[in-house]
Amino acid sequence: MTVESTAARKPRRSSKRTAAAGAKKAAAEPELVQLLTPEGERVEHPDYDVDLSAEELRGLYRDMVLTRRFDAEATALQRQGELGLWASLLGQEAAQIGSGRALRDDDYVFPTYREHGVAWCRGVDPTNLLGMFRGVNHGGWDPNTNNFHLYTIVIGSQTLHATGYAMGVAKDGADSAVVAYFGDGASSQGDVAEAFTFSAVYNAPVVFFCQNNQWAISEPTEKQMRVPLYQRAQGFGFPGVRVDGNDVLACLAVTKSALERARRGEGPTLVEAFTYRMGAHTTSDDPTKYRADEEREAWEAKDPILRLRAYLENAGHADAAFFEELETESETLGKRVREAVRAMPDPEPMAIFDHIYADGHALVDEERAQFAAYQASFSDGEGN
Amino acid sequence: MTVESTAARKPRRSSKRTAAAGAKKAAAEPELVQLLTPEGERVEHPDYDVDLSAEELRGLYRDMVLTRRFDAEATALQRQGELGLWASLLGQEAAQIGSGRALRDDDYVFPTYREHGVAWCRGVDPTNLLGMFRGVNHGGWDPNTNNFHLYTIVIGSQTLHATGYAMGVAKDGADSAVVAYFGDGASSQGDVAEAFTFSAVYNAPVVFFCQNNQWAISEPTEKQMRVPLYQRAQGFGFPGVRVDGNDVLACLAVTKSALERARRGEGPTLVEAFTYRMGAHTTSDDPTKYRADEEREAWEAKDPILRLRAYLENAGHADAAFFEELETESETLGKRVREAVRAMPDPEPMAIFDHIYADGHALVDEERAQFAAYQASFSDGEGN
Amino acid sequence: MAVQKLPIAKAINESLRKAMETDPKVLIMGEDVGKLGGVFRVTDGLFKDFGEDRVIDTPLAESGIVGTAIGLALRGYRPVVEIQFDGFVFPAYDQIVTQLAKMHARALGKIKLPVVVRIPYGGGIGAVEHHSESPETLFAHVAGLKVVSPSNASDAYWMMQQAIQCDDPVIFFEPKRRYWDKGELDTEAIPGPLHAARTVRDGSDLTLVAYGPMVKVCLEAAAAAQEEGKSIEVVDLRSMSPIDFDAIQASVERTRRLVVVHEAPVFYGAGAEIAARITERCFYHLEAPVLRVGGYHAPYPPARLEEEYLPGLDRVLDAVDRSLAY
Amino acid sequence: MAVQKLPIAKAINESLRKAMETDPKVLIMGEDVGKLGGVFRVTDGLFKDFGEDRVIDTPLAESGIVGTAIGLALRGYRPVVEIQFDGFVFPAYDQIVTQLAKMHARALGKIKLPVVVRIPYGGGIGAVEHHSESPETLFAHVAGLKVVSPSNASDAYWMMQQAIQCDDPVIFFEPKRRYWDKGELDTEAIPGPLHAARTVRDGSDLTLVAYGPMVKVCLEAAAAAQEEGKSIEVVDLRSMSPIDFDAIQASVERTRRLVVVHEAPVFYGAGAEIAARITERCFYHLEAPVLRVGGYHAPYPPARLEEEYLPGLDRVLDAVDRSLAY
Ligand SMILES: Cc1ncc(C[n+]2csc(CCOP(=O)(O)OP(=O)(O)O)c2C)c(N)n1
Ligand SMILES: Cc1ncc(C[n+]2csc(CCOP(=O)(O)OP(=O)(O)O)c2C)c(N)n1
Ligand SMILES: [Mg+2]
Ligand SMILES: [Mg+2]
Repeated sequence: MTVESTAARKPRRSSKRTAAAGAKKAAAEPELVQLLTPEGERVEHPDYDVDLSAEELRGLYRDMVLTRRFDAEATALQRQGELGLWASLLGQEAAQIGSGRALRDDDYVFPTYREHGVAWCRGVDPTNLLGMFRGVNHGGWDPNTNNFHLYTIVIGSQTLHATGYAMGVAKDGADSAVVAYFGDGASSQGDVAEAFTFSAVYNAPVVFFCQNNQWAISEPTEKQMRVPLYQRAQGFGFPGVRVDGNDVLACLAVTKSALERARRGEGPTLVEAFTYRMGAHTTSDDPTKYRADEEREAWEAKDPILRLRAYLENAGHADAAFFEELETESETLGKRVREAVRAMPDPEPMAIFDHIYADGHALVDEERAQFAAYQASFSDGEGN
Repeated sequence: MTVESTAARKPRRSSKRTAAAGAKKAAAEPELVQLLTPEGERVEHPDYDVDLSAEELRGLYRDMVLTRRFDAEATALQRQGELGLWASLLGQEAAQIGSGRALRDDDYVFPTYREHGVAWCRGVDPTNLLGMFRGVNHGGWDPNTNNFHLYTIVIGSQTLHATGYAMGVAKDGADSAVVAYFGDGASSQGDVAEAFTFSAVYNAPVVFFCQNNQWAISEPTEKQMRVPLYQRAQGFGFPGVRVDGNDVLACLAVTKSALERARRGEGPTLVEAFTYRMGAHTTSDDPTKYRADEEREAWEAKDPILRLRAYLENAGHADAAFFEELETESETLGKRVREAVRAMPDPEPMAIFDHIYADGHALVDEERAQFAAYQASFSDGEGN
Repeated sequence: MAVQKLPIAKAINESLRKAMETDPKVLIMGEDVGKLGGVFRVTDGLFKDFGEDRVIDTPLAESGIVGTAIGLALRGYRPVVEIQFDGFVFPAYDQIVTQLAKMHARALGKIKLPVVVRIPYGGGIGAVEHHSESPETLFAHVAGLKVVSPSNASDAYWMMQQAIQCDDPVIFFEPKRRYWDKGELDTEAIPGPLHAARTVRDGSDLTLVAYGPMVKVCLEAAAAAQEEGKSIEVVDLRSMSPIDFDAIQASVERTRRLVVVHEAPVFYGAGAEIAARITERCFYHLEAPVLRVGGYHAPYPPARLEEEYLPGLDRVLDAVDRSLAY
Repeated sequence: MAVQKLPIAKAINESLRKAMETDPKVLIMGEDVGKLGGVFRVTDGLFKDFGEDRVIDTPLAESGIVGTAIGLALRGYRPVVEIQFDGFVFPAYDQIVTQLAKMHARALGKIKLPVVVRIPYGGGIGAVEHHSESPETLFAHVAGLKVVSPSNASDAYWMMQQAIQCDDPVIFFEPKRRYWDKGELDTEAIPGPLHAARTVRDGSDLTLVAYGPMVKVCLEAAAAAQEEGKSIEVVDLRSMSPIDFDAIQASVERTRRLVVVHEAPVFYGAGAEIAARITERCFYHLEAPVLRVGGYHAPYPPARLEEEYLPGLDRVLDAVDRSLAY
């Protein structure tokens, strides 16, 4: 077997453009796959391309706008006390929509806690995502309805679940693929390395999609790695590629290519989407304690939504009516989410004892009964 | 920071020789560093060299012969029921003596359970290694006497201890280095990847020395990895190099170079010593269940001791008297080990309660007292 | 013939084979479970007959083994995972406790994880460190897991059948020093419930509760006590989560004395839970406090000390005497 | 001035600062412990004052954190490791249980590992999954570890001082929902032993034993019971390994009734160990079985249910009443 790395062999054409866009970091990232510059200029890449109709392009734009709108609404709901916490995806819309729209229905996704855009692409009702952040459940959707697993909070764990699932797909002789999302910080977890090993050894049809948003709460990527993450794949025997995570077209193209590779039975790929966490880690976090405003400001110039908008407008793929309608749709979505969250009932206390076991457990039955009696002792006014 | 891999950039000169030596695997291992062919021919390598006197060369030979003799004695002692278990290093003498002799006294070693040759180089009395295999203790030496940590059985764990220790060395401003030994099977453990990450991020002066003996009990390396292990280092941001693990000179040269790199403050290196487990995994194992004799036979032609002997003889670095004396010394060592093991007393039962805590623990005191009283109840003839 | 006499290891092997024949979704995973048949040969012959697609030699990474087993279960498989020895389960502990145990609840029941984690456990085989531990408490404390241990060949066979059929994760502790103990197995019998305790010897003066490897010791102790005219009842717990407290209570209400025996350290061990709950249930029945016999608060000692460390016949009888002396 | 009033989080912060000033070998390690000062700000300001060489933001890998801390301890350092939340300690469990706990014994005492593992634990802060667990049993069962938890600012300060000075590994559970509770701290006092329980309220009718976050609840329960004419003694356990059984015994011999309270699940929890041992020690003194109040055998529930899940005043009082009714 030989070492493959599509990324390592790339000419540096597209990266020059990134550099030209004024991003200081770009010089250090020569292999960044890009199809759309921060200015919205469509550029070629020797290995990756997408061929999308104007309608499809508008679709991607719409996805990103609505996802951002939803995300902003959730942040607001947290401030209003409706949610206990929110993990914003602000800035990562392209990475999520690009990769999410590369998927087929029969593919399976294992997200972290921040993949609201991917959830959107999978057709998960956004309000369903809010239950766990509101504190009414630990995951409010059926993973099998949209082939979108529950959010995993313990970082890195889900990469193994994805790998196992992909091993099962291969056993079934299906040509579906699996995507495991994770962050730059999570890449340090042993589980992720074990997932790389298992997927390589079993040639599992899985795509490891890392959103390198350059921060893990307060820790910059230098605390996790010494060389760009995508290079790690090669040492495990599969290709790694770094893509401009703020370029929805490149993310779509690169993910699609990795998925096709998986479908062809060629095994795993690591995609590193180079992006930026524009907001706080979560609503509990205060980034002013550890990072400079300038960094964030530099990344504003690379905004994933603005760049696609510029392209749509310049290429005449969308007119003012489209943007206006989308604005209305956004507001409707915001309103719907707001109302749905406010209407979300607290779970019944007895739910503490639900679904601990599928086949029952005597102690749970006993404790449930005791709890019910105890609760009843209050409502009877006989509480002692 | 840039990706470095000394190994990846090597010309393939030496590897051709390996191939010429008739090893079928060599074709797949083009980057194997070699200084001494299986036939005992001294060859050049563009990046690695050793300059040893005849005496030093004889010293390496002596180390390997005595280590093998000790190992054989231990295997025999296990068969005789004096040891509960033995993990033989047969075939791995060059990897262990070569790397072990590259060390300075102030360097620190974290072994697995098979590094009897390294222990020998560190000056640990071989009989001390046998206590845990006899079942009289879990590790019979003071790690700080010879800067040689206790054997670690749980595979991979010690790579993190080595990394932490190396971080401490760096904090102290010392120019010592640390070596973590581990096996091809252990390379799959998440801990090893985390050790790579920590050592890379903190630029710790540690050398990861993997003896790829191609088997992890019954599992061949294909069950652990898809590409040669040394390549993994590059993706973590430090160099990896594959060395002929049956070539004591190459192992010495490559380890020395990695140690010097560490001393210079350039951080970790992964050395993969490509070798072969000639015996069973341990005395409990039965390799006929899972591997073909032919494989083992092919590796006999690459024996690390025979090849150095051929070189010593051909180059006139050792005479018959040397080999004879060494034979006598071997027998003496064997006898000494045999006698020492047989004389090794069982621990006192009360030792169960020793050294559980450094600063004491009330429950241990209580249980110790109860146990003493219980034991006494028998010796008093009053046992009830 | 449905009734045969065979050792525990072989009974588990037969049970795995049966499960694999019955349900194509059953997989075997672990280190050396393939060609070698496992270091204890519990999976012997399965690789040959079912192939590498169903009997999977994994990379040496326990977290990876359990983590991918979870993924396979999500895809509809029923993995039976082997952890090579008790002391090597801890790298997988996070996946077991945080993912395997909780995913069904996290998904409000929409996910089921029928994963069996087999762990040969306990001492008495003269092994080196990490090969003789009894970590069952560390799993039984965790909601979402079921924890069982057979003490004989018939239970080994049937409990494994039931564990594999169970839609919950089951931690299946195999008493490794009893692997070679033979017992009768009727493969056409109708087994009792997986989590029911079983009275394996009737008695009236005191109840001994044990599970796994200690059942045999307790039976021997009961026999020895019999010679001294003491009638000891022995209950094989079989399940450490849930615990069949009703069965223990019923016994203790008759015998009025209880000694719990296990290899695991006494401190925070299963004996504590049983003592606490039975004392609450049988407060007015108990003539003596529930006594516990088990491991010390110490790392499992080197092999040459294990005879002293392991609770043996004499220590059980000592506790019986102390209880009867109340 | 030596006496000040400050919250628990700040008391730990002061204690860490003091230890770092006193001993240059003391290091702080963990995720976000540097510039951010930890997600609870317990290490606030230390990075600024001691620099990145002594306050180490680590890669996000808990096994790596504890594993390298062991290596640093072998080199002569005294690392104080922060695990960000209770539910994230499990990736480090293998290193803690198999290495940190056992290395001193393995080396026949020739190695000491003075490592403190700080774990903010318990619920009550409205957090998402994995941020509210009480896993202390899973550490207390393991020989080689010491396990403690302060309930107030003064203990937080002094117990941390003692934990860092201790030559054994100490798992230091910090009651996160009490981080902001203020208490008096005299930094010139002479502290009692690390592992001694403390009677925090005298009483004669019943003893409540609790630790960490539940001490406050028990004090409130005792106050409420007082109004009903019941005199409740409250013992702050402080140490879950070792347990100061002598102190509990002394109290129970007077009050003749015991209720143990903790957030951790009751099943196989600390209450079981205390009930079993105290029942054995005080068999003829107890008027009622030792009762336990704690978490259910369930994953910690979503935040909106934690009020119901956590043992509160009423559940403690309910147990007190049940005990007194015997
Ligand atoms: C095992 C584990 N340790 C610690 C945490 C606490 N934690 C939650 S998110 C986070 C940072 C993760 O960073 P990254 O992987 O880069 O993802 P991002 O949040 O940037 O999307 C940390 C430390 C956790 N969830 N799991
Ligand atoms: C965590 C863990 N899992 C399983 C084992 C059991 N075990 C002992 S040695 C071994 C094989 C190790 O192979 P390798 O790392 O290649 O080293 P080698 O024995 O070949 O020197 C296994 C699986 C262990 N010691 N630790
Ligand atoms: Mg990040
Ligand atoms: Mg090997």
